[in-house]
Amino acid sequence: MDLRLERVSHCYGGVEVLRDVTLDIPQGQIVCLVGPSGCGKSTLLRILGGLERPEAGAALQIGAPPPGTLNPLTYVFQHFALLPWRTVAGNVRLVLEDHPIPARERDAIVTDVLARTRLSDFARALPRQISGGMKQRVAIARALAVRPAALLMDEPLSALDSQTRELLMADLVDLWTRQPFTAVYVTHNLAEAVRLGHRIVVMSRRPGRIRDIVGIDKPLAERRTADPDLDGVHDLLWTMMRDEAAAADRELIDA
Amino acid sequence: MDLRLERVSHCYGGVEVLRDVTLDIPQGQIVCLVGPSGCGKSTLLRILGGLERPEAGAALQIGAPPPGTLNPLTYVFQHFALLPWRTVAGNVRLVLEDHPIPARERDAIVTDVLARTRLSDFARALPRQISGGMKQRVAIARALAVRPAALLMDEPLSALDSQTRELLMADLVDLWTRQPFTAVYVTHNLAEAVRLGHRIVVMSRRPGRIRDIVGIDKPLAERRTADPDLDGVHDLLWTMMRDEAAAADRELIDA
Amino acid sequence: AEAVDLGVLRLTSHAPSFIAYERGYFRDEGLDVTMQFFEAAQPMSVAVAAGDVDYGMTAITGGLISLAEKGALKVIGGALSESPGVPGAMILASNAAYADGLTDPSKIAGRSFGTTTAGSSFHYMLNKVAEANHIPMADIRMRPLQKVGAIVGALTSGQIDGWIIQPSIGNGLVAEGHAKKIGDFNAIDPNYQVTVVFSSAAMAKDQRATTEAFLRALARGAHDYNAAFVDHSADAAEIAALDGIVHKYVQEDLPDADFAQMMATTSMRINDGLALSMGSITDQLEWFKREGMVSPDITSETLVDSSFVQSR
Amino acid sequence: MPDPSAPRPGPAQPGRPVTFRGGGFDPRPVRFAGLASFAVIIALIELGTRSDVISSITLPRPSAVLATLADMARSGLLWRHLAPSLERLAVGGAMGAVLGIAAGLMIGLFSLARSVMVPLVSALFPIPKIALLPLFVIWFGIGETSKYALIAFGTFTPTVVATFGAVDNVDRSLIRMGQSFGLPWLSILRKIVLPGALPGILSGLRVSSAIAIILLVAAEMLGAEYGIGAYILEAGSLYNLERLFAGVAILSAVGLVVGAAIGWLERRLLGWRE
Amino acid sequence: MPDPSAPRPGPAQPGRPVTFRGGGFDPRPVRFAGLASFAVIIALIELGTRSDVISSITLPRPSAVLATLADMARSGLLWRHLAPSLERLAVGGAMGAVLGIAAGLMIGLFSLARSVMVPLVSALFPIPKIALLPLFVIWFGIGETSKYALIAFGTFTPTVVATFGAVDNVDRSLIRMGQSFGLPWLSILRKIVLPGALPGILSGLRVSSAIAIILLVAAEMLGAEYGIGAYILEAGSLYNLERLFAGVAILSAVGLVVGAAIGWLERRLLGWRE
Ligand SMILES: Nc1ncnc2c1ncn2[C@@H]1O[C@H](COP(=O)(O)OP(=O)(O)OP(=O)(O)O)[C@@H](O)[C@H]1O
Ligand SMILES: Nc1ncnc2c1ncn2[C@@H]1O[C@H](COP(=O)(O)OP(=O)(O)OP(=O)(O)O)[C@@H](O)[C@H]1O
Ligand SMILES: [Mg+2]
Ligand SMILES: [Mg+2]
Repeated sequence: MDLRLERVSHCYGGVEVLRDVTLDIPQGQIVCLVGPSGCGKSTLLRILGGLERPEAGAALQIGAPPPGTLNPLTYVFQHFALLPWRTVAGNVRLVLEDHPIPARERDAIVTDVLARTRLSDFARALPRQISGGMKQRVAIARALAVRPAALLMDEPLSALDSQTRELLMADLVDLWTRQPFTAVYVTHNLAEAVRLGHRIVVMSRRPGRIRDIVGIDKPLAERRTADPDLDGVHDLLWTMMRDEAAAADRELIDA
Repeated sequence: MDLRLERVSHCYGGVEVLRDVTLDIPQGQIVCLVGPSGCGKSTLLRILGGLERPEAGAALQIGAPPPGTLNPLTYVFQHFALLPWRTVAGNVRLVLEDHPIPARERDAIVTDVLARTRLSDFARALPRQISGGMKQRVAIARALAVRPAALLMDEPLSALDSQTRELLMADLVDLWTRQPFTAVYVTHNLAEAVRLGHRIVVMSRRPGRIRDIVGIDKPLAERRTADPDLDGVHDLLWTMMRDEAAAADRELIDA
Repeated sequence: AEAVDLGVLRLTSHAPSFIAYERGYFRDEGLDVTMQFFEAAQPMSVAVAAGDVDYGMTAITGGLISLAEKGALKVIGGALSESPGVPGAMILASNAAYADGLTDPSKIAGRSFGTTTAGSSFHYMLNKVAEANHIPMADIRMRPLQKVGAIVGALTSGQIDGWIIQPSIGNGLVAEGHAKKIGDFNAIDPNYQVTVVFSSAAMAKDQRATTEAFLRALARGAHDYNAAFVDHSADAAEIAALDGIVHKYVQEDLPDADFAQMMATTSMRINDGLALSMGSITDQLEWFKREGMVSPDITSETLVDSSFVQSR
Repeated sequence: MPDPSAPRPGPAQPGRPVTFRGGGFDPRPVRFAGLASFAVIIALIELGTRSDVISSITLPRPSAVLATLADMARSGLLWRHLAPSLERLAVGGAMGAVLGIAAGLMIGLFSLARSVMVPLVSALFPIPKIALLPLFVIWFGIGETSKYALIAFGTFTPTVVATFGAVDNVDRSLIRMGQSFGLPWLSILRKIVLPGALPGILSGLRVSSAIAIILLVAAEMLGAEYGIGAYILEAGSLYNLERLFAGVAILSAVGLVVGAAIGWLERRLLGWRE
Repeated sequence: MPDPSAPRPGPAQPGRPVTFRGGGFDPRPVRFAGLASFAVIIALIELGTRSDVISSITLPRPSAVLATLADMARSGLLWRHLAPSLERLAVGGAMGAVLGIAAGLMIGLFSLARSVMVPLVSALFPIPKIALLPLFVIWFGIGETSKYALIAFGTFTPTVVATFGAVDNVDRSLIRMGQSFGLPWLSILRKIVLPGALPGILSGLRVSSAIAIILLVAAEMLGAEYGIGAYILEAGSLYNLERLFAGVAILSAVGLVVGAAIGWLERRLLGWRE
């Protein structure tokens, strides 16, 4: 199943946030979305997942989701969105409970995704007992549990400290390498984009439009920190964005 | 004025947090402190600034602070610690009001530090109106206003998105280049440490001890993102810390 | 037997109800009476109006008249009444006010008097005293204190200057030196109808036989009461027996002897046959109307159904 | 495994729009619906009482209540009752608020005050103030003092609780910041703790003022000749429902006005909030 | 400008320790200080009343209050008064809480309910319940119903306010998460909104239960023979301070017990909180 944004525009109470965005997200690719603060990245992702209705244009699903998919378009949120009153396993189970799956199979899915995210030992822990990195792994496990056709990730690592971020990036690369998934990955962090993106979409300031799309050919598993090619892409992106980021930084909020 | 930590140990309610830490912070140097979550970096910084009394050992000031210093040991906090009910200028003025300085001179100091941090246009804005990056610039301006002998910075950039972080790092390098200051800079971000530190102190897991100290000779102003030397140091640090960071990540909190 | 609810207060003025109940006078009339105890008069009249209680006995208050005007209840008999030669309401002055010259009802101008609420019997009596001494009410400060207990406190501590109160309470205050008696209300209005018997309007209209039976039984209780405590014509055993009955319900914690003494010296008369002093009732009604506390349209026919008992 | 990094040719087959599943869980008051529902309720009562579906001892006619209010306003009686009540609310409420804020600050700042006063306040909280009326008469007489004292006592405890909660909630990192810059204790109190606690204190005052209004009736049980509470009590004892509801409506209005005043204060003083 | 990156030789001159400037602004209750201060206050009153420094009409002797309580317990009078009061609190409080939570949920979920009910509730809030006593007799009679109704009415409004505040405060991102996984509306309500609102609802119940206890006295003005409120009222009208204070102490104790029960519930149900 591919995804397509077709001439999407959106306003919030008179403020134009997105203008005429068209983008294809082919199956099996990780598309990274970068752009200055407030340019509408999160809005675009919400439109893509059906949490927001665009004012003009449309988000389209092309082709049928793979069989067995319980929730084709599945989010991973910046602040994890775990229910604090449920255990790790309970949080994963939450998204399966409303599907007509036999209890045995449900438990099997939970066990499987916890194993894949190396959380088996934490199944009975409460969110407050685990570190931020672990929480985001739970959110990823939960997303995997519904066998998504595409993952929509809104700055999934930005609430974590940078060492944990490194660890989780490695985990994501690992997951993708074992079984490629489609993803739209919003981030401010160009290093993350360069590390995880097959294509990097650079957006302009508000109203957000697509400025440029940069493709990276090197396979994910082979990307390293001090890779001169990747550093080159990183610098290219930073040059593109620097002025806009600085301008966004100096913007007064509802002055 | 130099600083020295002499055989500092500390516990919180039976949990040993720091064990026998000895460290010299010579004047004019930026010392970066890195280490896994919960290893006691913030505690060490609080001890150094007199906000916490160590159980054993001592934090020492060696030599007199430079004349004109209003607050020798001055913090910059992770979450900015701005008073939301005061304007940008008011937040800076706050730390001068209790010193016997004539009003004219006080205003001059405020104007000067706001100019140095490129905040002059925002003097009358409230914290809620400005971006995170701007807020941290205000905190830096406030710190500069009391002419510190040493800056104690606890993850000053970690609450910012990574583009803003890049911008602020450049600002800090700029400030230091124009007038070198002493600083202890706690961070999780090895890229930051490599970019800003004259020396990088690597701490072990809790109870925190000094594992290693890495010096970087290259002048701050000459450091770039894709510098192979710096990338080498970064990788070295990451190899040192990777396992401990992963172990800290997988720790259950009061399980 | 027919079930009937009777509202009562734990006061000696309700002794006829207790006597009729304990001695089976109600049962003799074929009534199965349940007594409902109230804390104050006002809720009792409201409860009768609401149909929760069938009969009640309180002073004529503004509230009673308003409920009668709304067609919710009717006065059907008289009860406690002033009567010459028998203990009656007394005009009290606080010790401080007495020392300051309030020694006679004619000197009440500029003084403050306690009352429970506006439109209560205390309010009415105060007005009568003022009228008799040609003092405008505007010259007297009336302090509504809601509760008899609060008035007692205010009087004994000298925060109000005076009070007009039934002897069952007043005597004690004077005896213990908490206040001075400066006059008898008797002298001003010897026919004052203090309390009345009332029922819901529906009861009076549609259950005439029951109501008549109820009044007959209660009148028997009143007769026993008058003989024992007001006229002192009953023998000692009878008096002791009645003391016992009433004491079961009123001031249980007072020693028996003290209680008997109080009953013997402070009991006011209850009209024979529960007769109505229509003159006094009309007078009271007119006063309430003048004061604007009740609707000016209400007549004594709306308030009273005088077909059950004799009028005096 | 091929790395599909290059954009594939745009698919020609038309897509199905993504189904919308967001929205909701965001109830917003419909404008004027509140007023409209008030109007409907009042109209229904008016109809009910006129047609005798609702008996006249159950509820008064709204129009008669309105007429009573108009009468009161015309005859000056409204002001004669309102003025002393407002004075009692102002004086008693101010006393309770000032003492409560002072005590709350002490509890929020000093361990000793906290240890001693918190248990006292929690023991005082569930004491029904009307039960103490006879005592108040002895302690403070039946003059204005006892009315002030009752209202002050009733507003004191909630103000204390709100104030020390507000002080406890002041961001500790701001206080540490003040200390790290060497600000004197009093400056930290004045410039950090007090402004930081202000939102909590003001929202505590909202509750306290509602309680003060509720207690007005109890206070005016104590020998008040004039006052909205006294007026209501008199109406109750005369079973005059028109006046009773008129008085209650006045108290409701006073509550709305006081609430609006605190709202105005909040907007003025707390403009810095996000 | 030299780059001083290499550690200089350790300075030989001895340093001055950094001055401590942290700490404070963290009042912690001293253990048993609360109990101790209670004991001191009671002892002072005892001494004062024994030595006639405090007149016997101002305060009763604590020992006499204790004796009264012991008497009540021994004679069974305590239970005879307590049982009906507890029943009234339980039934009335439960009615108010259930209706209040239901109404609060409606307000928190539906725009229409919010528009109609919020203004109504804020108009009802400052109405003094004692002013309505005569009406309650008409509406609900003089039996237990009117007592239940009064307590239910008094607890209803604060429960509504607390509940819809709690629903409003449920983390919207959790709800969006539920929607993004296609959870049905009812599942979101049951599994996300209700547990998320539970802490707020429980702390609202804390306030409501205190109000219920306060209203007990007013409720038992409505022709109750037995009940702690009736006992207090009778003591007040007889100006029997020992009994008055004994009754007030019992209410205080009931308040503490109910508060402790809610605390226990919170620890059981909200163990997931940080
Ligand atoms: N629900 C909303 N109502 C009104 N305005 C909104 C809403 N959501 C977002 N906005 C505004 O729309 C603009 C774009 O917001 P959005 O969150 O999509 O940006 P973003 O690119 O994700 O920013 P960031 O990098 O800071 O996350 C911003 O100006 C924001 O203030
Ligand atoms: N005030 C305190 N009371 C009790 N324990 C504390 C306190 N402050 C910190 N700790 C504990 O001491 C340990 C060290 O804390 P500290 O904040 O110094 O670590 P850190 O290295 O700064 O961690 P991080 O990288 O997460 O900021 C942690 O286990 C923490 O839980
Ligand atoms: Mg965003
Ligand atoms: Mg830290």
